[in-house]
Amino acid sequence: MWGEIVDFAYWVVVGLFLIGFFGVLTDTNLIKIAIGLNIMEASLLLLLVRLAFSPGDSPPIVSEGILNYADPVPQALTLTAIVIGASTTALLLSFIIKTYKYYGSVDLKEIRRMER
Amino acid sequence: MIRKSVALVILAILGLLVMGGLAELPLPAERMSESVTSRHILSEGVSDTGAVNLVTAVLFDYRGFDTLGEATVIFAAAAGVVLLFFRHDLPTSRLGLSSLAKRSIMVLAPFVFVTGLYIVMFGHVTPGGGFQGGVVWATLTILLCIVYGTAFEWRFINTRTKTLLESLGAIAFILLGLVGIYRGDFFLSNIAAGFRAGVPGELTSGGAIPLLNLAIGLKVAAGLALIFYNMVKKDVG
Amino acid sequence: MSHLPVMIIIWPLIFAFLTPLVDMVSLRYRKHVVITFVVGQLVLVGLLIFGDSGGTTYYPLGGWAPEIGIVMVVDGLSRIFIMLIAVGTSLAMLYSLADIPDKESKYYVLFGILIAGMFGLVLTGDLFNLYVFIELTSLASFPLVAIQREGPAVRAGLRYMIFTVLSSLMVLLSIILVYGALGTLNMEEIGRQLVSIPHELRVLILALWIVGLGLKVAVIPLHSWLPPAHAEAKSPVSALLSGVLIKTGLYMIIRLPLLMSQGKDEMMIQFILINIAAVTIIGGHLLALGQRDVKRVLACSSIAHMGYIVLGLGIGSLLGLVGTLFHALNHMAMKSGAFFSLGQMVKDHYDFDSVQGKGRGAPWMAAVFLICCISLIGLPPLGGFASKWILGMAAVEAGQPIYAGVIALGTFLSGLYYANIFRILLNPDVSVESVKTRWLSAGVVGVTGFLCVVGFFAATWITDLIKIVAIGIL
Amino acid sequence: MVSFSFDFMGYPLLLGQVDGLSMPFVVAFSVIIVPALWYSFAYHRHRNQSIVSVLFFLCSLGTVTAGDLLSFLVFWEGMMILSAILIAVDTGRRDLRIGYRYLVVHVIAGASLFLGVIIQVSSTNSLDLAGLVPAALPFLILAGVIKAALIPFHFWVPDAYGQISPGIAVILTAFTTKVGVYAIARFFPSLSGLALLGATVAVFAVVMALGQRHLRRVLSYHLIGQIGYMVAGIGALSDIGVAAASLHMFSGVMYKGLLFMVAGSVLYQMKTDDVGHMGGLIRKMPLTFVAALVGAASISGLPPFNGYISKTALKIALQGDPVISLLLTVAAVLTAMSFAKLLWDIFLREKPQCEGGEARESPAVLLIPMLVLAGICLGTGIHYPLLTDALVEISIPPIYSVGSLWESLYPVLLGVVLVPITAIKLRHLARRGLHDLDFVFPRLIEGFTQVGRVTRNTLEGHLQTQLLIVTAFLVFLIWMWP
Amino acid sequence: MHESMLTGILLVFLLVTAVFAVATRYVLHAVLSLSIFGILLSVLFVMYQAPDVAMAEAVVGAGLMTALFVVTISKTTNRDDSA
Repeated sequence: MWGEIVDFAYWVVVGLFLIGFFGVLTDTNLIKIAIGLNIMEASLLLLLVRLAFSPGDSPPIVSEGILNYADPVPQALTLTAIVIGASTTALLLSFIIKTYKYYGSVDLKEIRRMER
Repeated sequence: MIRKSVALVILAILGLLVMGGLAELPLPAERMSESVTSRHILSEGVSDTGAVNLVTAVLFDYRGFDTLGEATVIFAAAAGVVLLFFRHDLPTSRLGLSSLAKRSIMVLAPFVFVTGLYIVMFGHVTPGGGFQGGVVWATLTILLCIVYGTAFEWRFINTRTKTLLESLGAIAFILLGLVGIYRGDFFLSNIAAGFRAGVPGELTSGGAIPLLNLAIGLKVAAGLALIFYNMVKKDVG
Repeated sequence: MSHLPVMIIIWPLIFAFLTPLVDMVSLRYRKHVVITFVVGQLVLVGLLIFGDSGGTTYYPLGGWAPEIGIVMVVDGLSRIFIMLIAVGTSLAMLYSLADIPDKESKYYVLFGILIAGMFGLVLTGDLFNLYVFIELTSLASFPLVAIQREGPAVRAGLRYMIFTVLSSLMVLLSIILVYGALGTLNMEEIGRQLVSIPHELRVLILALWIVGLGLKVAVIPLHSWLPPAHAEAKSPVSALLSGVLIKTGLYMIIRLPLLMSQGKDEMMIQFILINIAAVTIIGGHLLALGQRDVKRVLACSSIAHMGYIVLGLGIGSLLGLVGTLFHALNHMAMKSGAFFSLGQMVKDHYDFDSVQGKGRGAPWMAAVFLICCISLIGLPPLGGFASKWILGMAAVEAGQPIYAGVIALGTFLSGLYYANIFRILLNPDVSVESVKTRWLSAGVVGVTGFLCVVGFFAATWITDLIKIVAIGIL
Repeated sequence: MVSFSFDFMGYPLLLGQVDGLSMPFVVAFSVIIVPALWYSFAYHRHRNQSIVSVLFFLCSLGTVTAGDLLSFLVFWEGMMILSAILIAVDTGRRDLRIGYRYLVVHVIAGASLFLGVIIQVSSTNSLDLAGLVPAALPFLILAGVIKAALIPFHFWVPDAYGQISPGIAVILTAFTTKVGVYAIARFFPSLSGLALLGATVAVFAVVMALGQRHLRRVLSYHLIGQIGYMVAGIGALSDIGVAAASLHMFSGVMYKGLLFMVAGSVLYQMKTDDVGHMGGLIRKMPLTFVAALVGAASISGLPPFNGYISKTALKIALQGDPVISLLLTVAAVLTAMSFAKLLWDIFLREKPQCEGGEARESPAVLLIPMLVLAGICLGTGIHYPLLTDALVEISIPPIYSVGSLWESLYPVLLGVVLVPITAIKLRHLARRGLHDLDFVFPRLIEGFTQVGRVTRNTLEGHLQTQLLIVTAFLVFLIWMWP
Repeated sequence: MHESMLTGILLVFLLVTAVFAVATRYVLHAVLSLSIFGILLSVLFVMYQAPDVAMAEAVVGAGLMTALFVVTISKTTNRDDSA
């Protein structure tokens, strides 16, 4: 099943994904949840860029005398993913500010108690 | 406490399973060799679109529809934030930082603006493009907000101009796309729709890509500035 | 070469981008802009569906070949969903003209972007473009849920957002893995080559698709964001979310896991879907039975009805798919009708105590609400029965009568809580002053009631249409 | 009967198919609707209510004349919705809980019929009514038993008909349970033990009737008793069993309608339903007393009335098994006893302090339908070939022979004689009142709502617990993938 | 060989900052750690020959996100404890 593990980077991608996920699952502070989600997105970006790169490539700017380039398509996808991640986080943070305005706290436990 | 340990166990298993899947991915070089898309773009990218920077070529020509969708994502996020903080504009009258900071920022601001312009306009030649340049402009407005206080920023670029810029940028993008249809080709066609490819490496090369870059740059800058301004302003509602 | 597929997506975008500019001029033009937009949208969709012959048409964006650029695919399945989205969103848009104050200009911007996103979802033939449109629809729907800007609405929006961002992450991971393995993003190409991916990776991708898209369809283990989100939102938004947005999740479940997997994988997916559906039907109805708030009851009944719809997929036969698509259409009409008429009867608080007797305030609205609820329970003279009949038949013909039993149990349970709602709405002891409804919203409510009735009497014609499409897909 | 077919998703629907079995039902429904509608409109003066009643009548006609399973199901559930609306919009009474419980019971019947029809249609791939697949039978039986209010599922009749206003009771009693009998006769007449079940229902219902204080609850239990007779008839092994049962159905519809109208007029005058507070009404309401007398006589099977005709036909059909006929005679005795007591308490007994003082004869507009129905009972009794030949074509020996006359007279005499003997016991029993298992059904609904509340607490937990469930589900999915 | 060693070190630092961002109790420290994370990620993208993405990540990840997070923190702490 494990074949040859291509590179340490894949381990880091999975590690970051788990760390972010752990933050989202266990932290009761909403901002920490936003940070967790951000870390998970970053891990996916890293995976995408890592898939585009193979050792000895050069950046996908066409110039004479260079034969193998990094794959431009995943890098374009990463750009789009970065911007989508940014806007999602911006909206999430404004939701958090709004929740604080109505519930006076950013902690999920207190919000639940407030709601009861 | 139990939730932490349960989460740890489940995430560990998830990590193992995902790692198992990742391990079966082919090597990037091997995948690139037999993938039709990247082989075509790498070989005929420059001749097709006239842009040297292949990432921007992919972003604004081969997969231009993605970029339109994604620009709308920023538009939606900005609209969402404005909707959430929907109170009449009330800029906080914070005085901003010390006069030293204000003086230095006044010197620095034009250079930041020009850098942003450079990134936007030369997107198809050097690394960069509409998004990165737009975000640089947005950070410029954020800088002004922090240093001079939101009151100054409100007078300098008030929200009406920001909304105007944002909408105009978006509509410009769509109009450039419709030119493709008008010229008988498909939506968002570039060279095939009669835009001049020009000499690769020059500023004027790349057909509609620089124009698209500019439209996206304006849009992203206005959108993110709007988001930041609405999040910062004192929420009366 | 008709540019219809692109124009259908661009038209709502133009509306969304122009609305802020029009509002800068003055708010009086809101009604005219919205009505021209809705008319334009219906014309475009009509042209696309009834214009050319059946078959699949491709629209390469930017003129690039399918495996290089992005291509749009219009086949039978997307035609049905385009019709569903067009009707659902037009009704919701017209209804919100009367329900949402005109100064909320960003509401209409987000509404337009949501419509564009849904059309894009259904039309695109490219995997990453599908992800961008998923992101677009989600981002546009979060603030719409929290438009009331009170505590519970914002909290519901936040909960909805965290769940959906998680689902988008899963979908994005699966797309990256697909590109990493196959090197292409064109969905038809992926459909052909998915089998060639090694077992462990393919299982991961399919599982991520099922859970990621399952979160959008709100089947039982992945449902808990739906009741607060659809209950706290205003009536047009909850009608739009319950009636239309969940169905786009269904479209993606058909398009991605189901159509792209073959042999053992497809059997496994159908096994998973049919069992999730059974749990969702019973769980959804029981959830609705335990609620103390009318809109939450309707939201939980949406979960149960998504169970019925996914059940048809799980059965996997031709009749099952016909039942799924027909029930999706029916549910859109019934649920939007229920939310619209409820919105006219009760204006603000929807919990059981403050809703006592409100039904007698607007008798005509109560009548349409009755029609929609009877159709939702699945009683004969209305559309809900027709699609449940097909699903039951499909379940028994596929050799699993137990799932027909689940449908019958569902009918009984939903009878329980809808009868309870009527007992509360028509409570004779509470004196209620009659509520005046504007002609536009009354018209919209009337149309939804009519759609419920048409669902039954025109059932033969509709199912033949769907059967042609379903044969094309399987 | 108009008969046209309408194609629904590939299956031809045949409406208006009248055959031997459904002819008596159609005739009975068409005859009873005129006086019932007249009485209901006169009683309530509520235009919408009458419109819904007409629709309800048409739906029940559609059910009885449905040529195939699907239209049968469509009209069956259409009847259910309309009757629920009828109860909900019932102006006479303020409480919707009755309508809620009524609807829930019938939704169970509807759902099980839906399941039975689906299994039947998908296995035989055709919609015709004959040739039932054993797999579909239990669900059809459940639907028929609930609708016809046989033993375990009879509690909704006293609960609903005992409390809704008479105007609506007259309409509902005439059609709902009779459609149940039609379903039993159509789908599973040859079910073993049906006759025994019918007989026990007849006896059980009449015993319960004796223990009730409220007039309408007594009549509801008698309604169940009569259904028991019909089911016993259907279950009888002889060929004329079903014909005798439909004969009894026809006469039952007539005199049950009459008795409910009498109860309605008494309630209209006395404003109360409690038999204990009535007495001496014979002087105030002579014509109503005459109608009551005709009704009571018909139901106990006294000679000149149609009850006697159908009861004798049933006796002939049930000659085969002595146990059933014995049970039916016991039931006849008890019925006679119960009605004798009723007539005595309400009309003949002198009760000085009862507040019957200002009761006047019921208005003419209410009396006319009562007297019409009394006339029908008498007419069909005397001119019985009208019934036995035109309706159901069964040849039976001369009805008015001495043997059969005595056969039906002695239980009535026995019943009447028993009333004074057990008067004290009866009064004590009436005061305490026999409680049926009415409490079962509200508890059932409460149980379901409780389960709903428990599901809600478990499935709508804390945000992060739900997120954990989602991740666990993903891990489970990947792990158990073959 | 040296740059694969460098990417290795960067990856390790990436993990460290991520763990610190999630583990720490103080939100402000977590946000700062997040912005370091963003910069490290941007440098890593440069190492992986993706300059466009590196620039975008630098500006958005390190610049904009940090600004937004700090604004959120300032607006969600009641005025009495901060200056």
